[in-house]
Amino acid sequence: MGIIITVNGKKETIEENTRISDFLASKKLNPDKVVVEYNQDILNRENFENSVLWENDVLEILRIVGGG
Amino acid sequence: MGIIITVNGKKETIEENTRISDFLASKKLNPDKVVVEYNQDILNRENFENSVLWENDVLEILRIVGGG
Amino acid sequence: MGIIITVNGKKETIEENTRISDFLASKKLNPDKVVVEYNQDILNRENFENSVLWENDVLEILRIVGGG
Amino acid sequence: MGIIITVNGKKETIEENTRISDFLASKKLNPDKVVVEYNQDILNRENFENSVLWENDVLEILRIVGGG
Amino acid sequence: MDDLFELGEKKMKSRLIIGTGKYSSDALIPNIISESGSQVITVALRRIDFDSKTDNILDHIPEHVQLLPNTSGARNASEAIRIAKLAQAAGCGNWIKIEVISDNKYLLPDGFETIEATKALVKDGFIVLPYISPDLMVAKRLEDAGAAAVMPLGAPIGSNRGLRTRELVRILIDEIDLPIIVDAGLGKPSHACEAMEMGADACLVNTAIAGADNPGTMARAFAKAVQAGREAFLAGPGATSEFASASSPLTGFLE
Amino acid sequence: MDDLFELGEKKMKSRLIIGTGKYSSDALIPNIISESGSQVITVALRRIDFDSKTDNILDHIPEHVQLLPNTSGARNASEAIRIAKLAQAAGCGNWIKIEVISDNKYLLPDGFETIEATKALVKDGFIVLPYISPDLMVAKRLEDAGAAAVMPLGAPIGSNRGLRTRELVRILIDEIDLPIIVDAGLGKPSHACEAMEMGADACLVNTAIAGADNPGTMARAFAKAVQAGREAFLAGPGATSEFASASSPLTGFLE
Amino acid sequence: MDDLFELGEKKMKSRLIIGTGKYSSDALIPNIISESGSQVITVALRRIDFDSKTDNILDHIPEHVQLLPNTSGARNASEAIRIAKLAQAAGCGNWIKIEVISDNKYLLPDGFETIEATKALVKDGFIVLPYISPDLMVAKRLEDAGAAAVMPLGAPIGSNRGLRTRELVRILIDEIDLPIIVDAGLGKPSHACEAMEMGADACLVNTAIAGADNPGTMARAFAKAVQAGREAFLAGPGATSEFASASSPLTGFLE
Amino acid sequence: MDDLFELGEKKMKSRLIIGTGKYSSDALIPNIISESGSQVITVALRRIDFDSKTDNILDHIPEHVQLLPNTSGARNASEAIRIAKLAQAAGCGNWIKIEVISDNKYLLPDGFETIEATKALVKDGFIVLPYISPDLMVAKRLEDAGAAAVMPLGAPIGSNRGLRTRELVRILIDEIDLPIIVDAGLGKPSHACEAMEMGADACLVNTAIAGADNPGTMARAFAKAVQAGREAFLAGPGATSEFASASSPLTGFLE
Repeated sequence: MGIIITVNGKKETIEENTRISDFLASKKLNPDKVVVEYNQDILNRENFENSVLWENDVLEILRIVGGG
Repeated sequence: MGIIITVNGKKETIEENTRISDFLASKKLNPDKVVVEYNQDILNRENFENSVLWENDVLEILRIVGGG
Repeated sequence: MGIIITVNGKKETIEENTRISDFLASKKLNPDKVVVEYNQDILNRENFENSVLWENDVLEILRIVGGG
Repeated sequence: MGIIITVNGKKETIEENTRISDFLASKKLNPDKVVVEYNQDILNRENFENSVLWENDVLEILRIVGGG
Repeated sequence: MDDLFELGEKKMKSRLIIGTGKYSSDALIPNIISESGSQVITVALRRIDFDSKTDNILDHIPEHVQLLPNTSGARNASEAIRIAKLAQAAGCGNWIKIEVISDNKYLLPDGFETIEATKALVKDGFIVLPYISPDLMVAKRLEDAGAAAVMPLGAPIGSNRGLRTRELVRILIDEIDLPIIVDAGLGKPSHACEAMEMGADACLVNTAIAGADNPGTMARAFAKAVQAGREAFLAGPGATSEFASASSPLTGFLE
Repeated sequence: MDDLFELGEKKMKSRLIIGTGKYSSDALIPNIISESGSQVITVALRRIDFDSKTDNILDHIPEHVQLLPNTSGARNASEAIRIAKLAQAAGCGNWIKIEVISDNKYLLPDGFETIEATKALVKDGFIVLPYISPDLMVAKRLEDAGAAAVMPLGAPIGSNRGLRTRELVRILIDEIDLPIIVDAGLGKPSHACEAMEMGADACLVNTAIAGADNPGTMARAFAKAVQAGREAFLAGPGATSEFASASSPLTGFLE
Repeated sequence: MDDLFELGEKKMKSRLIIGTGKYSSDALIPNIISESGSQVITVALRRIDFDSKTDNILDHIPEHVQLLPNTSGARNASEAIRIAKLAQAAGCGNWIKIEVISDNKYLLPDGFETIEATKALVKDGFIVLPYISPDLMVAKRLEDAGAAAVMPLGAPIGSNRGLRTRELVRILIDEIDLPIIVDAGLGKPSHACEAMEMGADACLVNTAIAGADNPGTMARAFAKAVQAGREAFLAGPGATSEFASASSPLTGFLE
Repeated sequence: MDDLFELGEKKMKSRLIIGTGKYSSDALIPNIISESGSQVITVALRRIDFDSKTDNILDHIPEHVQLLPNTSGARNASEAIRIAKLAQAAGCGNWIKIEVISDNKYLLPDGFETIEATKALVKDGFIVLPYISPDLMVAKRLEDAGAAAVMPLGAPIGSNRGLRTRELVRILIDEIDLPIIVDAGLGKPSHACEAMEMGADACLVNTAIAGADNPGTMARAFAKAVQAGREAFLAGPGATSEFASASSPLTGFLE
């Protein structure tokens, strides 16, 4: 059974017990190159492995881009 | 015996029981052409006759001048 | 038999013995509102009646227009 | 007996038979660093030795200076 | 039909507001008002100096003219509010030009304090005309606060430097739904004319008139220039082009 | 007493000369003349086109106005002279604006040929008003040749770019003892106003008026702006300053 | 001895900060950095788009360069603070360019919110560089709030319109005791050069370089122009004069 | 491959020509030449003053530099020709800057005499670089006469007023098929930079460098600014826009 979370403003269904590190891996994202806001709090990289996603969690996954 | 009041930032000695209308007259000021702040409150012209000055009172007497 | 003259840069065939005043009339031009150069010389209005056109004559007929 | 010449707009008395090279030397001028106009003609440097000054001769002696 | 300038529930023909400071004598002012055709006139408030006999400037200003006292001297919102109320009590009515300045070298206005003063005075029923830097976000907040107009500077007060802030004033004109009155720094009629051509609603001029050798003539000149600029704005100017475009027919008769 | 503009033995109140080119209909011209108050009006000469019925522009110009035909289309002095004489024969009188142009992209005048034409036409009794680049030495030679004024360009003809040549025009104003009439390129009233403030004697405007959405209003705007600039010049503007200078008394009552 | 630019405890030779937005490919950026010689580089933060594979821009920025993330997208202080902290967490360090904008047409900054964000972020240990309108009182409050510099705009972001705000920027340079970095609107090297000649401490350029046909060459051009302007400022320019002054000796030999 | 400046059969890297007038001592000149990187240097000719011992300026100019004597002091073509030949005889080679001036207040050049001198000197084998007003028809005649370049003024000589004639210089750049060298009036590096951005081929600077507090630094600043302007011209600047255009991605994550 999956759970539904919100990632960058869109609903997404993932498997239960997915850790954030797993989720990033599933998206082929290098954890060193992103910043993650987890339910409005900034999550340190060292906690990506510890943090398990739950129903209705909200993730913002951002990266650095060109800007002026 | 006189009392001391502050007028436009300067100490001045006046007689007791001087009304504001008297004071203006003593300065040859037309009451219709000035505005008076009496102990930080604006005083309506109709009250110039009623208001008696007391020791340590503070008056600001202002007029309209050219400005940009 | 006609003769050929040049008017404002174009060849034109007219009847022999045409006076300039006749020519202007044929074009419905008010002689007071034009200026005529006849073989490079400016022609006074009083001479429009006297001047007869000949083969190869060159006329410039000009008027005043808007300009800056 | 001296002769009078005009040098750079001023009269000057010099000895007879003075050559231009002599004159420049008397002024401590390096002939390679000046240009000489002799009676309105430009004089080549190789002719400084040959040219003898006469009464009423006019010399312009110029040099290169800073300019914009 | 007529092109009238609406400001604070008044409708006026004149779009030139003039100040009354810096004149050698207040007696000159009636002529300046007359030559300028101004219908709104700024004045200031000052402590009476008992040692010098002075005119009352209001004696020189015709009844039909709208007084616009300013809060010159105020360094923060509360001082501005205090001056506004004194001016009202002095008989100047309920219009007020907010001027909050703590910088004495360039006399540049303080947007924060100006907004605070505007909020308070609008609530107290004043028609509030704030003098501002040409800052869009300040102007937007003043619009929200109920200001009757915004008055961006063209250059520092009294500098006669002209419409140096045109880049930012044009943006206010484009973005703010209030009358834009260019105030301060306009030194010559052509400066005011340009401001009006850009779409400003009015201009406020003091030093450039008061400091002219002949202030009356200069007042008339500004009045005409403001009208000219307004009419040009209404007339819809043609486009500019990089190249020339003949104004006479070029297809000549000359070969 | 009055400030009159002297040009070619005429004395006029108006310092705005207008052109009559580029109007959609000549019937608009009387209104433009009236709104502008102009007393000198430029016209051009053209071959009649027998295929198209056209108005006579002179029917639209009031008698009291001074005609100023131009030599538009002339590429050298002799063509300009020829056109000047034709214009005279056509009833335009003896005033002539010399315009000698061989550059079709920017329509910039040819100073050499203009001087030659001026010399010849002055001898023939014309009042000669040459259109020129703002070149001091050309203007001096025209002064020597007997021109009645010089007419430097502000920007290319019809470009509406404004008084881009102010640096050189100011020098002509300073150095040339003839009326200086800024001609060409003035696109808005503020441009003409600035030229007059600098001390120009008059302005000539065509495209900016003819090309406006509402030419009549624009004509009036230019008329006022030219007057404003002239009056400002006469009124003697005050100095500019780097810093501010208070227009209200700052010695406040607030402690 | 050397003229170094001190900013946020760094001392740098380069006074040109460049942005990295608007490039067709991030792979161009190393060359731009190298040509510009810039030692501070702005970046932004954005949601990852899972549907499009994209480069990581940090892979293209050399280690020795100071990153300067901006808060682009923030409409108020709290959003700016949130973005600043995310940027820090993303590895950008503790420098932050505050950019709070709610006007989408001209992208003009909001001084009030910028001051609030600056106060908070300075307390949190950030080196804060706020992007502002050239408003003196805003700049003074930012100085009080502990900003490391102020960055007034020359013209709207990305407009390439140049140093249109010079009148107000010169006042900031005169009155504010922080580095003044002109940011936004500089469209050509001469604009940046002029800003530096006036005494600005540095310039920030993005669009003018990224939008050039050849960005690498344009980056080099801006670098040289900024150096030229700085050196001219240090060299002490001579005065300007209304008249000419011969540069060659005029006392000629010709009579 | 390289962007070289072709002038009179020379190909040079430097596009900055410097003058040597107005220095307190000729001994400063080697440093100025070195800092400027200039490959063409102007000099003048003067009567020797027997009463004052003076340096020879040529001792201070390296061999590899091209001398460009000017005809300063000439009031007409024949004087200019005479000076040109004297300069050649003095060892300056066959390059000559024609400068014919009879106006002592603004030092504006005489186009007519300049053309005559150019014709004669081209026939005599000189490489002729005439100093001119920015007049298109004069420039065209000089092109026909065989000039190697034209050198329009930016403002009066020595005035440091900048590129005031940009409106007319841009037309020369567009229309004349010769190198355009902006000469005179450039007061700051940004002025020279702008001229180069517009497409001028080179700049000639004297007073702005010689009159700086630190001429060596100013020479270097001008050198960089000229390079910056040239590179910007070659890099193809982007367009300007009336509105803003974000340089950071605005589609934010903030809701």
